[in-house]
Amino acid sequence: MSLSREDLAAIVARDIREGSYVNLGIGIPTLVANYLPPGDAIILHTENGMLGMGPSPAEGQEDPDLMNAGKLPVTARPGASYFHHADSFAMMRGGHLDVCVLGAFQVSERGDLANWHSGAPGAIPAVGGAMDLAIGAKQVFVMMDLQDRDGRPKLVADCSYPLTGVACVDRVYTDRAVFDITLDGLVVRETFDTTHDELRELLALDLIGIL
Amino acid sequence: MSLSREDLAAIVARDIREGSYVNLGIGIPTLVANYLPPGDAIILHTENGMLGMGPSPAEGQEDPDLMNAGKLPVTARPGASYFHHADSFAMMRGGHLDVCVLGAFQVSERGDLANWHSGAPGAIPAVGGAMDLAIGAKQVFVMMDLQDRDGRPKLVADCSYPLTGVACVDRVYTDRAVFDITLDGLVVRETFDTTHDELRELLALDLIGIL
Amino acid sequence: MRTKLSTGATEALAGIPDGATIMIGGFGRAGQPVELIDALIEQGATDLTIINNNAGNGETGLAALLAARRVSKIVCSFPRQSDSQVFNGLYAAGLIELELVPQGNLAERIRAAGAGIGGFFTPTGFGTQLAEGKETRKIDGRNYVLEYPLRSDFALISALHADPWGNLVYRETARNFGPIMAAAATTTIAQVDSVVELGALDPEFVVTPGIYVDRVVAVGERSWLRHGIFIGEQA
Amino acid sequence: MRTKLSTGATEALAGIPDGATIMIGGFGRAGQPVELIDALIEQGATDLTIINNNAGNGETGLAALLAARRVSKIVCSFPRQSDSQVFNGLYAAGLIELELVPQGNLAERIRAAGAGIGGFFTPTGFGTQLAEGKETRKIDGRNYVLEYPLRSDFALISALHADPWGNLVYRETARNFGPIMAAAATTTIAQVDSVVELGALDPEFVVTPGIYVDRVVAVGERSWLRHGIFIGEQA
Repeated sequence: MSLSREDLAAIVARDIREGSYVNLGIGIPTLVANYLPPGDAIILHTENGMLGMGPSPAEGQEDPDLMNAGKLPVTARPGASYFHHADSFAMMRGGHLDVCVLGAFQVSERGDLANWHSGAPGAIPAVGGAMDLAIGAKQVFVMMDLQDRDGRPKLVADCSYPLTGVACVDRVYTDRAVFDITLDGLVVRETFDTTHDELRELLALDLIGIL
Repeated sequence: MSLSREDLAAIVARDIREGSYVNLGIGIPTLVANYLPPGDAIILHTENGMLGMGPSPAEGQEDPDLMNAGKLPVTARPGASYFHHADSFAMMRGGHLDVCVLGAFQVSERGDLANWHSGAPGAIPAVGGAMDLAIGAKQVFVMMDLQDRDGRPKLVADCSYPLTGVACVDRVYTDRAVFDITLDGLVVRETFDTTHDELRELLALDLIGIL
Repeated sequence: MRTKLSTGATEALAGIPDGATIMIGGFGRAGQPVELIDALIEQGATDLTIINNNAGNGETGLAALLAARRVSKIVCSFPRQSDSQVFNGLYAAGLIELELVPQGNLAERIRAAGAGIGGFFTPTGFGTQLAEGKETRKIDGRNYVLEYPLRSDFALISALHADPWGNLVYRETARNFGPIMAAAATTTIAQVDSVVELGALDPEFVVTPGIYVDRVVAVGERSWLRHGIFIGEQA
Repeated sequence: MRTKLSTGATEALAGIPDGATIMIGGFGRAGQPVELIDALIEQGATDLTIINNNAGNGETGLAALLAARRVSKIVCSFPRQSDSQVFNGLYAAGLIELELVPQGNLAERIRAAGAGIGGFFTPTGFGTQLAEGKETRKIDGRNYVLEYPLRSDFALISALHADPWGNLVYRETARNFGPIMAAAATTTIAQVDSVVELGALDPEFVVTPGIYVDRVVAVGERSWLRHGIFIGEQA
């Protein structure tokens, strides 16, 4: 009834145009890399200072100086470039990346994003590049389950978790449907074995969409 | 009775410590290069994007891509580096250069500098890097005649020319004397065939100095 | 990657409209994209705002664009030079608007545009005519002026080599404004002496990552390198 | 040029007092100047403020400095990781102060310190907890937060090669914070795998000009390259 994360990653990958510069956030968004077209149609950015990131190295070929933002070993494609952290985040903040794909705790119907902090008392906060990714790319895609483990919707009227960025998300890919966040409201872009009525009931949000 | 520009340039060069990073402004300050110690004891910066600038090339060896801020052909020493304009001016503005030597129309007793604009009506203004040089280096030295062509002092209570920078000059080398601009006032550091009384009469400024 | 390589300067300049704001690289003649400027003159766009360190030298390149009366405003740090006669004449006749910016503020404003910075406090120019009317602030005992980013629709720059992704390396002090203008323009067009194969540029040594470059045109060894030497003039 | 080469890490660290603010390069372990940190532990300075992207990994390097109770405050973007047990314990016990900064603001604040910028408006963090109490402004329709430069007394960084003037080149993503920290510290100490002859580094490819580097110590091939692989953990 709902999409697997792998299938969802393939759908996100399908929506990224050839020639795009893309940052795939830590965690689930990393799966998207497996479904991008082969070759160099898409160029991957990693915020720790590289464009043209390639796939994981073969076992035993890991280079401790060559890692992604998740601190996992990666490789460099021909045509890659390295730069320092201020240049890398200038690239993000300056709106040069075409697409950034992020995970989320919650997204609000206005595109507010919460993905960095549970807000739990005693939790050690850690933000990393999340706030920069949220505000930087031309298009910010979120990949998440539509509901949390307790069945509560994660696409909400207002985020209850601490915000990562305000009105920054353009599109939300979930296991049940894909939503565009527009000035006119939440647009249902496509659904996966789920009706609009089911979505309306689940989310209790105004939805716009081709029926 | 007063010092030649060449002799003054030698005195400025004498006061620059080994290991210093130095920017020599356009015009008269360029003469200082001729009196710096041989070898690489002093490293020259040019604001159009280079550290480790060397002397002029031999005739016929000029390279149109390798020039100084005055757009004259130069050379690169071993150990040189190139960088873009934002990085070059960050280096200046960030206070990394030890010494900058500039020419001036006027310097005030508080260290205000006027060297970019005659203020004449109809004159086309052109500032270049003057304002960045004025505020950037750890020590800003000015080289100028103590009097203009009409005999008026150029070290003054208040500049009448448009300012390049406020309270930015540390030391003024002139053909008659060298002055330190300090929080306590104008200190006469050394004189050239000129007495303190003559300086006081000429400048009509309070002077502090070892008699 | 879709190719960024254009077959010629004319194709590379496609779509520049009247009224566009265009950054042009170069410090004097070094790094000036002469072949692109020549093509821009031929292309015919007018009422342009040009951002460059200078306002043209001699009668060629940027000076020729000015002489063709295509430029209504220039933003620069050092217009007046011994060979800036074209600009001088237009300015004296009230035929061109000038925004004079200290060179470091010009560079940092361009950098800020590419870096997504909304404004910054700079010590340069505080207390001078060029800060009149601008917001100032004392921070940690030092006086600063608030300056804003400087963006453009197009950037025309010159580099030594490009690869097919648009990665660029420069030559000596001809680097100057190229890297920051590439990042500050909506569309960046780079002329290069030659295009090398993908992978031929060491990723450690790429100066302008291809993400900042939209179109590349190889022009052969630049005319400055062929015809070369010029007379010095201050900054 | 007076030599910047130190005979060893201990000599290179001379003069670091109690209470100093120290930037330490590295993103996780890549670019972390492990030999300098080990020497700092031995040197004994305490009550330090450390600026780093993280708050130590495992039990070595920065984590060992924390474990030795030499650090009273850390400024970083991502303290909590699967192997940040040393920091976690100190933080839970109230034994270390934390200033959390979004990674891009951290980088830009460090860059601003080196570049003489008094403050800048950044969109990152607007409307979040990490901007609470900070000045904000809407510029051209976008919301920004005012952030200030982040300076330090010392920077300890790691690079691949240095020449005797202190020019540095880095290796791959180990470049990360090295270049901007070098410019933001009063005294910058770089460990390198090896020192090359003056002139051996191509001036086109120098990443950190020697003006930003005060002391250089060759440590041989870094232990990360010798002992290598580590487990990934997010940013």
